[in-house]
Amino acid sequence: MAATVEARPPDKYVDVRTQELQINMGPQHPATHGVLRVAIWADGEIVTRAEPDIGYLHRCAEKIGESVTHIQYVPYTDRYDYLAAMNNNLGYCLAVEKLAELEIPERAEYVRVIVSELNRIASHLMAIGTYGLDLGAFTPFFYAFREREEILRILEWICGARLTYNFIRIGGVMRDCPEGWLEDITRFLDYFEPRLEEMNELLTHNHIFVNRTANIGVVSLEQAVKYGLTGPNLRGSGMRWDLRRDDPYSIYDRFEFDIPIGTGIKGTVGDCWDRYWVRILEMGESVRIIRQALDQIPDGEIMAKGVRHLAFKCKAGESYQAVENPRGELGYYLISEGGQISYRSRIRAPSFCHLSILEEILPGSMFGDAVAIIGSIDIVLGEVDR
Amino acid sequence: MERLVGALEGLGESAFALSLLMCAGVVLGFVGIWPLFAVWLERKASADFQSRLGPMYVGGFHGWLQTLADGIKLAFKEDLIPAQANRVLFWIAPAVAFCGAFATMVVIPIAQGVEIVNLDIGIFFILAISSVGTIGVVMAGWASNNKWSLYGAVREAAQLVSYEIPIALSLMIPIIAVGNLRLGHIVGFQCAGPEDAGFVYLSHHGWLLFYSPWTLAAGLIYFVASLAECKRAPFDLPEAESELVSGFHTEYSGLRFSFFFLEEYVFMFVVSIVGALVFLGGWQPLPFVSFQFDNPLMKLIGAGILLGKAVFLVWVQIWLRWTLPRLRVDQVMTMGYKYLTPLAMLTLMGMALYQYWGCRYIPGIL
Amino acid sequence: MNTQEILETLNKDGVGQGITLFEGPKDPALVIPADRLVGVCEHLKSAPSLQFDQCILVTGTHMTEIRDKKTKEVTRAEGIEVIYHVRSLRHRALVALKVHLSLEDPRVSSVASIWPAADWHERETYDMVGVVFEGHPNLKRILLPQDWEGFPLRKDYEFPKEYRGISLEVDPPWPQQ
Amino acid sequence: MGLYERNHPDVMMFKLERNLPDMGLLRVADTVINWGRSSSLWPMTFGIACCAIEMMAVGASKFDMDRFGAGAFRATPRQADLMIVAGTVNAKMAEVVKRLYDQMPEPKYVMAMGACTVGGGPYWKHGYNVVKGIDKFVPVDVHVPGCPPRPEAILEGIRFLQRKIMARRVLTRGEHHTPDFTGVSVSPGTTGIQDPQLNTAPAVPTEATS
Repeated sequence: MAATVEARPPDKYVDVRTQELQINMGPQHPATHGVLRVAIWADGEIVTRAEPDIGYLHRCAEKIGESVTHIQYVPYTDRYDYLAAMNNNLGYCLAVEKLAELEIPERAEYVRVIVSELNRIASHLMAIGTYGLDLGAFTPFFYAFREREEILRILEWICGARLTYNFIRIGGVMRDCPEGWLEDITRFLDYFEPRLEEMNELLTHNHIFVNRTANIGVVSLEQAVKYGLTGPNLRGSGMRWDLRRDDPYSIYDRFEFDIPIGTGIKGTVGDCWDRYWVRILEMGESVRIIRQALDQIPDGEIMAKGVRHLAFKCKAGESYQAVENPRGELGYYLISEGGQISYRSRIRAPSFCHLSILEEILPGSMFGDAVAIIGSIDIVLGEVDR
Repeated sequence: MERLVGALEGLGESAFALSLLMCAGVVLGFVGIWPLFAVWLERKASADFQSRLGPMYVGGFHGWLQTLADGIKLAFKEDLIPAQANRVLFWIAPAVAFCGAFATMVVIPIAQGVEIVNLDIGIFFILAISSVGTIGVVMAGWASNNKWSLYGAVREAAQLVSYEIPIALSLMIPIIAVGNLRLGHIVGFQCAGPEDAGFVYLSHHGWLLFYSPWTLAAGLIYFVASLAECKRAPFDLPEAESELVSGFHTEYSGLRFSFFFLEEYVFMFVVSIVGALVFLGGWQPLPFVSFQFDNPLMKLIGAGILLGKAVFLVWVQIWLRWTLPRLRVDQVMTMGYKYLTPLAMLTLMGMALYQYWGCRYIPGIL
Repeated sequence: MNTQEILETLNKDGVGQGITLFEGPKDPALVIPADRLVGVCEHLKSAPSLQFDQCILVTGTHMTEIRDKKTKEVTRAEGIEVIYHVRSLRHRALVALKVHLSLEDPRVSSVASIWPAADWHERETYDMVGVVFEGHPNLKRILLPQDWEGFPLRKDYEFPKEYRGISLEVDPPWPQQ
Repeated sequence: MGLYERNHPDVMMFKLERNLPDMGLLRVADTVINWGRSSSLWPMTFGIACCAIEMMAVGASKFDMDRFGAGAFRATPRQADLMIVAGTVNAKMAEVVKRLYDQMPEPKYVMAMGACTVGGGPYWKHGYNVVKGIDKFVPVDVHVPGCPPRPEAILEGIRFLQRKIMARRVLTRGEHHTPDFTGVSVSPGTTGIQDPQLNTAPAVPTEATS
């Protein structure tokens, strides 16, 4: 702890001053999930201070938001949280639709829910896979990716892209479900549920994994609320808060699903394992939602009437619309003065808020734990830096 | 080697030097070829665990030349030395690390009576020389002038020091039974039979792993500790990729890096073959039924069996690496000092008492 | 609990002086005088009937001048608007607080001590729009490099040509005449 | 950079390179070296944005870049041969990318993956902060367009790079058109944390205990 001894004559005493080691972790580091940079001050293996440095992927999202038309901006939203592009599309489209007062056809709403929940599963798979990678378990990552590829195949089938979909459009969705698509989702869900068990056996209840994550990086509920944590990170700290239930958007109020929270099964409430476990359980809940949506999906139009895509104009006004992204509360705050272009488009990115808690929870942990903690809050740098 | 010297007696005084060179050539050749196979095995095995294919195209059949291509590439890659690194230490560190691993090969008998040096302190020699590699790693970490490397080196030093104890203690346990440090004698003990035994016979003691509960425990302790000695997962902290970028060899490139690479795989082989010799009966294929391995053909078969056992143990190491997450550094220490070392001491004591109270006088009993 | 009710509660608690209700076409907001922001925010957080414990978003917007097309009267003065979105998890309510600042000297007290989540949001607002948050523990650029010039989200921002020797301009893919 | 010495004298290899006459045996040696280099392109674990996810997908089960010998992702630039610049490079990141490129030992290859690295991509017009194409500061061997490119496209890029390497001369004299970017300097500077020790040369670990 940087115990500085008063300077003494060097010929009589051995100088035993110790010094904190300053380490620069990132932007190119295997465990930073992109281009996050964390400056770490460490006393041996113990982290004494940490300072995240972001902005290495700043891509001018908000400037572009006020420079291009609403329709043109939808593809950009894909690229902010590129692991959950559908959810981002949904958030932005809902925000614009709220301003434009559009009525969305039933079928489009159901397709939106199905694709967003599929994408949520894909995103959580990625989160737990890379989390395993952070802790040195390589194989779960590949298994997660194998399952994720199946989801990508389904999404690719309906919209032609693997990662950046631009599928949910203002006023509805891009196109109707292809023949056999809905049945294929059912097939996938039947395949996927046992795989979740496999993942639990391989990683979740692995003794080493539990030892590495339980009681590590504990975020108390008070801290979580203070630092604006949302999504699985807030739920991992024991708060039953989900915008899908607490501020329902789209048609989420029609589905029955549980909101899993961290209960400290393996350690303390709000530790890394709880956050991880919430994600695993949420995938199961998403499967439930998709199954219900597949049962209920009606026939009909997929695009609202009267949306002229080439000259889509919004009414003047300002509105904040939040959706439950896989990572937390994704909000779009739009100020429109009428016309095709927003006056201001502000994005509330969940990962941005989550990162700010690192300064609070990293100190005192060991170096290996620091990696585990950064992995457990599941950040996407595209969203942090925008 | 003595026999080789004898065979080359006609050459006069240079016979010793020549046989030395030949032995060195054999060891080096093996050390050069083994990693080619081991790395390929590791890549293919890991691919299999991860539902991938692994190298497929290089060299045609299932990428069997993949490692050779890697080697050529590494050999012809620029050799960077960071400007602020300690040049001398940086230069010799890989060599020291590598020597530590491959010098142990000289005492390993590959078949009955086929070894380079039949050293009377065989196991001690292996334990002592294999620790030299650690010095190389620490030198590399220190000389690189990189904080990640330094972390890796310090972790390596701490880990190796703590795991030397259980590994040495667990090797003492079979020695209590055998009463000899020569590796050849240890195998001989495991296939000792009646004087007038035929080609196939029931051995008195069987494999040392099944000799007594204490040796079984010792075998397991040895395996776990040897994982830590080879820096293999779940103890791969010195080069923990997601934490320390590449650990102690972060600054190494090209050929020098490949030396660390070779060292790791050669050392994996060494601990595996020692395990096979000491606990798994060496070249004896079955636990309690022994064969006479005295003619050259049988010796060749025996060598094949021994290599097979060693490769199997290496494969188990690979299997564990691609399955388990990594331990944290304090957990590694806890494991070493709180569990493995006391356990090894307890086992040692148990074995000593077991031997003392008569079990050694009842031949053939477990 | 909607914005109107929150304003009534604030008035009832005696901290509502100067706060007006902004009623746009969509979301309403509370317009708070810049010098009273911290007091109101503290009350919003601590009062048991309010308990706005989570700061969701801090937005800075450069509002350009708008004149009526016919009368040429200024209907909206040029300035910077800082909008705080605050959520009460207990009461499931979301409220937007607006502060109007001048463009020349956009200064407002920081609320990072009340809601630590606002820390990074305020830094970003400073980075993008140039609002100075007084009393902020660590006010410096967060997304852009420290030596970046200008505030990109101002409407009059001009894109830089290069940064530290790297051109930020587009090379046209076609040969230039 | 001044931090890392290039072409150190004890690397005889680089003295020999491209200076030997065009002889049959040396041409064979060239082929063998090129074969080794092209069959073992170790990429660096270095993802920036969306493309990084596709890069990971290429390494993962379905596509498996390891089939071509290019699957051994190395975390340190010192051991990597191929830098896949996967994602938008902005002004703050450019310095880091250039530095990583400088840290890689020769021979090194760069793949510009995705529209952003090829020419700014969707950010070419309003991205005040985005470098429109990484070939402004590092030499690029393969451009793989797409936003993000499909994994098949990356595999094709790898195959393309392998063919390109096979056509090179290593020891013998031959035509070379390697762009020289040594003059392009991205001045290293503080980008976030104002701490000289973190941003410039790594501190000598011995100084504290000496």
